Amino acid sequence: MIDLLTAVFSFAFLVTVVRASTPLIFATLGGLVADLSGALNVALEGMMLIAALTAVVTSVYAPWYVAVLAAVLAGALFGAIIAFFHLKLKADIILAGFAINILASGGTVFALALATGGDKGTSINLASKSIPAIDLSFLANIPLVGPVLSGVLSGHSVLSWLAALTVVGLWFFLYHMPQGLWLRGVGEYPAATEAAGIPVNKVRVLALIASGALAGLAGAQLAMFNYVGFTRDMTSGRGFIALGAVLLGARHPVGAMLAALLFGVFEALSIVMPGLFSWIPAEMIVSIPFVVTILALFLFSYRAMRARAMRGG
Amino acid sequence: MTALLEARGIAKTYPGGTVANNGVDLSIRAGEVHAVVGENGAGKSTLMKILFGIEQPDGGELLLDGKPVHFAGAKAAINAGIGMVFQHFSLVPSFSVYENVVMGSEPKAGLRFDRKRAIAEVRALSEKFRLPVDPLPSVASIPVGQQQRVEILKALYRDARILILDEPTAVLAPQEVEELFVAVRSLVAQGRTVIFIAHKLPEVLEISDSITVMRAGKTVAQVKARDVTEQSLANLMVGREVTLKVDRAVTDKSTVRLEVAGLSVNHENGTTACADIDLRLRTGEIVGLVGVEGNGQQEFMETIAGHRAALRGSAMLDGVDLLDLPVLKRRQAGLANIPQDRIAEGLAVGASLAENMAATRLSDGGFVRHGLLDRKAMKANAAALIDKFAIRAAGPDAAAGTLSGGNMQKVVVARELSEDPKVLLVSQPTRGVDLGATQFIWKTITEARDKGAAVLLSSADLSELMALSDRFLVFYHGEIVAALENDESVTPEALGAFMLGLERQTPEQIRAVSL
Amino acid sequence: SAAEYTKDKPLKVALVLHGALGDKSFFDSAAAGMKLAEDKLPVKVKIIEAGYQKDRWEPALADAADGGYDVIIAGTFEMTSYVAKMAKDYSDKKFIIFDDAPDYKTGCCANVLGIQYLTSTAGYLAGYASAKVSKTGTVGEILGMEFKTVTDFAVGFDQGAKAAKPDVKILKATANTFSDPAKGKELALAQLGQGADVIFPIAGSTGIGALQAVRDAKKLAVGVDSDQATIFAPTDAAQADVIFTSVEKKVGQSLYTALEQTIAGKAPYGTALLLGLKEGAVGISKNKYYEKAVPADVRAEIDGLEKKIVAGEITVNTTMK
Amino acid sequence: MSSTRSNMWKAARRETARALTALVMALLVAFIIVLITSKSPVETFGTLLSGPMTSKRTIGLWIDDVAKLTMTGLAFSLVFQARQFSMGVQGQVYMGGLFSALVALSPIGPTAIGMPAAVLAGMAAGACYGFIPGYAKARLGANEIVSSLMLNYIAVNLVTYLVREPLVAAPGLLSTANFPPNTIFPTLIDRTRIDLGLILALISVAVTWFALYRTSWGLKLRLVGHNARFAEYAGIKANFIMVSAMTASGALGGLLGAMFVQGQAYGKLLVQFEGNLAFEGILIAIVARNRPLAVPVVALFYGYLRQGALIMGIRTDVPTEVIAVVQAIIILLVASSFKFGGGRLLARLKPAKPATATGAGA
Ligand SMILES: Nc1ncnc2c1ncn2[C@@H]1O[C@H](COP(=O)(O)OP(=O)(O)OP(=O)(O)O)[C@@H](O)[C@H]1O
Ligand SMILES: Nc1ncnc2c1ncn2[C@@H]1O[C@H](COP(=O)(O)OP(=O)(O)OP(=O)(O)O)[C@@H](O)[C@H]1O
Ligand SMILES: [Mg+2]
Ligand SMILES: [Mg+2]
Repeated sequence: MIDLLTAVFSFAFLVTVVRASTPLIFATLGGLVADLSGALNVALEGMMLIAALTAVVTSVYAPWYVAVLAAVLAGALFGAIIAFFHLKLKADIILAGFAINILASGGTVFALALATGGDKGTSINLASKSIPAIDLSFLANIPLVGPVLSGVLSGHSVLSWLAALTVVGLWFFLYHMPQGLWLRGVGEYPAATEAAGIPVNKVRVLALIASGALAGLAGAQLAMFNYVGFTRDMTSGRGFIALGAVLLGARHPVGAMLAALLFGVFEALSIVMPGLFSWIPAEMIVSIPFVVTILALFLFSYRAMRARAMRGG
Repeated sequence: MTALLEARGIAKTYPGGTVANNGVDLSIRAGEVHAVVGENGAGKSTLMKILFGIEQPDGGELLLDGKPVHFAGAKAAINAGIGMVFQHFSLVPSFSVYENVVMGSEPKAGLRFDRKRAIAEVRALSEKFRLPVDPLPSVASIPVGQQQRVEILKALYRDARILILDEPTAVLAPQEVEELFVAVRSLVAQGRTVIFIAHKLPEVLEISDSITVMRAGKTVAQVKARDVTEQSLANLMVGREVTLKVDRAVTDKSTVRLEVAGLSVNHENGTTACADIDLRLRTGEIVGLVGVEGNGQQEFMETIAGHRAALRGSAMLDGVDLLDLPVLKRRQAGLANIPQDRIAEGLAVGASLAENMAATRLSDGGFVRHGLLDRKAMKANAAALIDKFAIRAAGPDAAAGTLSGGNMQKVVVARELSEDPKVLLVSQPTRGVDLGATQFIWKTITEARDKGAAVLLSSADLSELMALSDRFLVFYHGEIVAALENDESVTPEALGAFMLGLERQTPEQIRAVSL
Repeated sequence: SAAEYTKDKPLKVALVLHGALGDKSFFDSAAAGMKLAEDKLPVKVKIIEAGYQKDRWEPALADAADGGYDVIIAGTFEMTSYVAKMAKDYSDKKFIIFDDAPDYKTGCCANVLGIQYLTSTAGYLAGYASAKVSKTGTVGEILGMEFKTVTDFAVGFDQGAKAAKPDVKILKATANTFSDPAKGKELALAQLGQGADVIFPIAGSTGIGALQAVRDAKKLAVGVDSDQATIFAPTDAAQADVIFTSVEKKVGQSLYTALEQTIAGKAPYGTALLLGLKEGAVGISKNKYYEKAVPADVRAEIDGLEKKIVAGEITVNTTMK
Repeated sequence: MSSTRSNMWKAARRETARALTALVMALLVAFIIVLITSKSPVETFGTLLSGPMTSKRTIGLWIDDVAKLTMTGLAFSLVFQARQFSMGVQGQVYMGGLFSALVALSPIGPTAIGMPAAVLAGMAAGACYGFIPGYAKARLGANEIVSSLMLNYIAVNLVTYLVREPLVAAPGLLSTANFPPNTIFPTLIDRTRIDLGLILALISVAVTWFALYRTSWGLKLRLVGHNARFAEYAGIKANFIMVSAMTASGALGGLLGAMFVQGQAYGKLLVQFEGNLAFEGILIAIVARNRPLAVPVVALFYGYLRQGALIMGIRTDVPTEVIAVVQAIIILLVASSFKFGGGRLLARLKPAKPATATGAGA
């Protein structure tokens, strides 16, 4: 137990949590934007995968930030594709989303084989680049708080900082910018926004594109930081977890971030624990985030319910 | 003087084949209140949507200031100075009042939505046009009357020269109607033009300068308000004589059917909806619950019906406390309920008429045996009710959603009355319903009363209450503040004073009539 | 008989993979063996990728059996029962199952050749070398999933490590997936954080992530299945540098041999081969990275151990028997 | 009455025509992709179209797929009709497979009641697993989409652990021992995978249809699905109906689990045996518009395409992965002609608003 506590209350653990959470935060925010506009983006998983491959392949030929940009564009492109099929051709959004996921799982492997000259499993033949971590260890020189500051803030990916900024930015956008108001209005009651002269369909298209772009950032972090390179199906269900995190986070950017961090903490725990408790079956450790999500969901729902009952509704 | 806004030969056929407009002419003069009247489905709302750019006409032309215009969308119409308040409000419920008002044309400070300025502007606007409303609370939490003001403010905020109000009075209490009219007059005084749709002819005659009458997608007449009477206008609309008189037959009112004692109910947010309500309801009578919307009468009805939990109190129907029973048991005990919102509460629009008409009785032997549906019985029941209530529908298998609004309402009424209920709860039975249908529904309710049903009627329409009720109970802030027998001495003004809390009776006076 | 097969009339072989090419280890190794066979033997090979869906594997095998091939090859215990079933239905065809063997006692499989690998014997050597080169006395293992062909590497590795340093600390983690490199990297980072300076991932793509963590930390790693340093060398020298040896399971080589023997009519169908160090079917890579990282005296010790294992003087634990 | 019936046929014909048009377009796209990637495109395309018909065995695979796709499509249809968006069929399949395996491998297994007992155990386990998110939603208001997705992951991991450790046939394998032969579904056609599962699937179609359209429970369920507020108003216990619908759907999922492990394909429990088939039920259900009788028809077409694509991957030079691309495009194009389901899902996530006249019952 002491081992676990020392492991958990260490800066290394914090760094692991942040690293594991970053792709989830982006993906969750992506899910949130789509959800608020009134579309459930089940294609986050596939968009992340496509973006991850795009990032890796681009980074072979260009600086890392260009690769990140390419990943964002790839995500956005597939957001636009979903928007086209859903809004223009009136395809069911769930079906369209699943189609993108299927397309991504096969298409990335096919494209990878083209890019690597035949490798269908991994991109290790490609000299892909990584996203730099921001080193703030100089902060350690500050007296008293220095070491703590440096331990907490140093060593995170550029995109982790961007993720934090995105949460704040999205919050600002949604609650302090007119267009954020439009987006929420379109999702809640499209007829009202239409009557107010807001271009409903344009808002929806842009929301899906933004959703894809955010998933693109998630893919970039996954393939250029958490692991540098691409392997088939490397997103491993993170897109679906993000979908859960949207709802768990009460459809608010800060809530979404907290929900993603919750998953991150337990992912990090499942990393730390096998070293400490080798007798616990691996499957059980892997299941912890899911069990915790369910319990958290039940608890929150129960408390919301109690609160309603107390008021006598 | 040329017309400010003119429509010529407008035609519109909806996909699916409904011909909504078929050669409509309309000519609006600047600075007038112009009413458009017609039965349900005459095509009024469709015409307005075309004027506002959210439906595209198949034929005809629009002229603004004498120049042909084409509105590709609401934005274009808004820019041309047209504003519209829809029959079904278009407000985002969770947004605050000021957010709804400014949405789409927000004041900005840099990238930011300048909330301070928005609030200030909304306040100023609401003072200028005498449309009082607090900008801060969410739209979902304010009464309907205020929601409507928000809608009007929304149009005015966009600087509408021409304001279209589609059935604005259908949901308002008499005082609120008066307030609306004050606002409308102040608008006109400040140079705006108002197009006004309503089914209640006295209102139309009171507020408007000109009236266009539509029937079956066509303009049948344009008249000056001072040239017509209620009766002549009704004849123009319907093409036949209409009377809205109800006979108040003498019935046996000796037996107490429903006895409510000390009933208190809370809102979802914990505030009091109504407190310590006592009343007795007898066979063969209609008791009207009077009150401005949002004073607890609706919550009271919902609690009796079983859709809301009571804090305390009892409601005894023939010796059984309804409050202890689930909805189904209450229905079996003889309770029937015509809800205020037929589509949201009273029907499953995707299900067939047969299914809708059997839905409340799935636990008795009539339609279900050993858990299996008796589809023959269900269809026979539906066919009989369709016949008896003259419902216009393809048959028992037609989906309820394919019926017109008036016919949907009939389906609900037919089902609720088909079992000869002991107690009938009725909320807003004729909201948004045209003359003919109103006449029919009133007749149906009084027939149920004549057969011995005890009826609780809640309506925002004071004339409806006055036409039907034997007694009035006036709700104000969740309490009964007055109880009156319906005789010649009771005037709308007197009721209004109680409704607005300007006067109240003593507890003894109230108990003398309410029990 | 041998004369039957020529370049014009080759032995027709189908390799059915219950997955897809590109894993840089197991399947790729088998495919490399096929390539070699096509180059050197009168053999024509078709590689069928059945994908990762379990209920597709048997049909793919059946399709191959229907497809006019003489020899059908499949790998691992996941395919064994299907091969056994198919062998009964297609008794005129030959089947090779590598990395596992059917239960011959049931009398089912006279036309099936089983090839199993005692990877523990090579794992022993890698474990020994790892413990010796470790400065911290802590080494780590990352398993994809805990099943016997995976754990066989580990039991040998453990035994070898303990033989080198009885008090060596061995960290063990199971990723529960073979396809999540980010997770493999995290697991490796955690082990590095807990003091490990040599890490042995046995976990497919997950393991590739672990190798990357080792590369970034400039510690050491043991590759798996193929000589992974050589695979990385052309594109990622830094990665190759840290993979000081690999435990090789020479699937391709042994399949090549099996086909060669089949053509010569000498392959022992109806039996299972259990191939280890002795047969040269497994081993550790002794390349320039090995020579750089492992001191000469330790290399000599390892050569000695290898001889002893081959001679049966050291018994290596295994999960394969 | 006869007019509504003829309307029904007209609507059915219109929809079929639309789906078929989309299908033809999709095949055209598939052909173009094959043209680019294959050296012998015509042959390859021929394999896609005719693959499932090449032998008794491949027909068997196709029909076996149809049976399984039908089950998952039914399970999703049932909850979708009640307007619940539980995604839990996958978890139910695993729990069903697990408990059917536990019974099959227990002393009961070899007895005469072994097979039905194992099937029932699977159904019961699936039902329990469907009940959990339903109950949590009814009692706590917990969102069923999230809870059911999480339960899926837990079930998959649980089965993996149990199969790997306590239930494993021999150390190091990833499957249990073979079930006793009497618990394994007999084939209907020799040397194919077509087994008792097909009959169970067809019975499930009939039972589900009957339950939905001929029992009062079914009517209540559909009314709850159409308008939950109305159902409450009419005195229907919407919560009870919701939980029972999710439980019944869970039983179907559990039955599918039993069909997997007791069927000809496996005859034992193994890790990840379901191969992501369960989720394809969402597609089936949406295209079938949640109507039980349409489910097997959709499954028949979809299963054919799926099987053809797989065989194309096995037999031709088109890499397996390209097939995913073709499948995706087909789904997109077919979906473009169906404007249903997603809208309902969204409506469900938004504050309740009255629905307009959408799809009527079957
Ligand atoms: N949203 C809609 N979509 C398609 N058809 C509709 C829609 N609303 C109404 N209809 C069709 O248009 C017809 C006329 O409807 P409407 O409500 O205008 O009838 P009405 O003549 O006013 O009858 P009532 O007096 O009973 O209201 C209905 O029979 C209905 O089938
Ligand atoms: N979106 C729509 N799609 C199809 N039909 C429609 C649609 N909207 C209205 N209709 C039909 O067009 C006709 C005219 O409807 P409209 O709403 O203009 O009538 P209205 O005069 O405003 O009636 P009411 O007094 O009931 O509001 C009706 O038959 C109605 O059912
Ligand atoms: Mg109408
Ligand atoms: Mg109207």
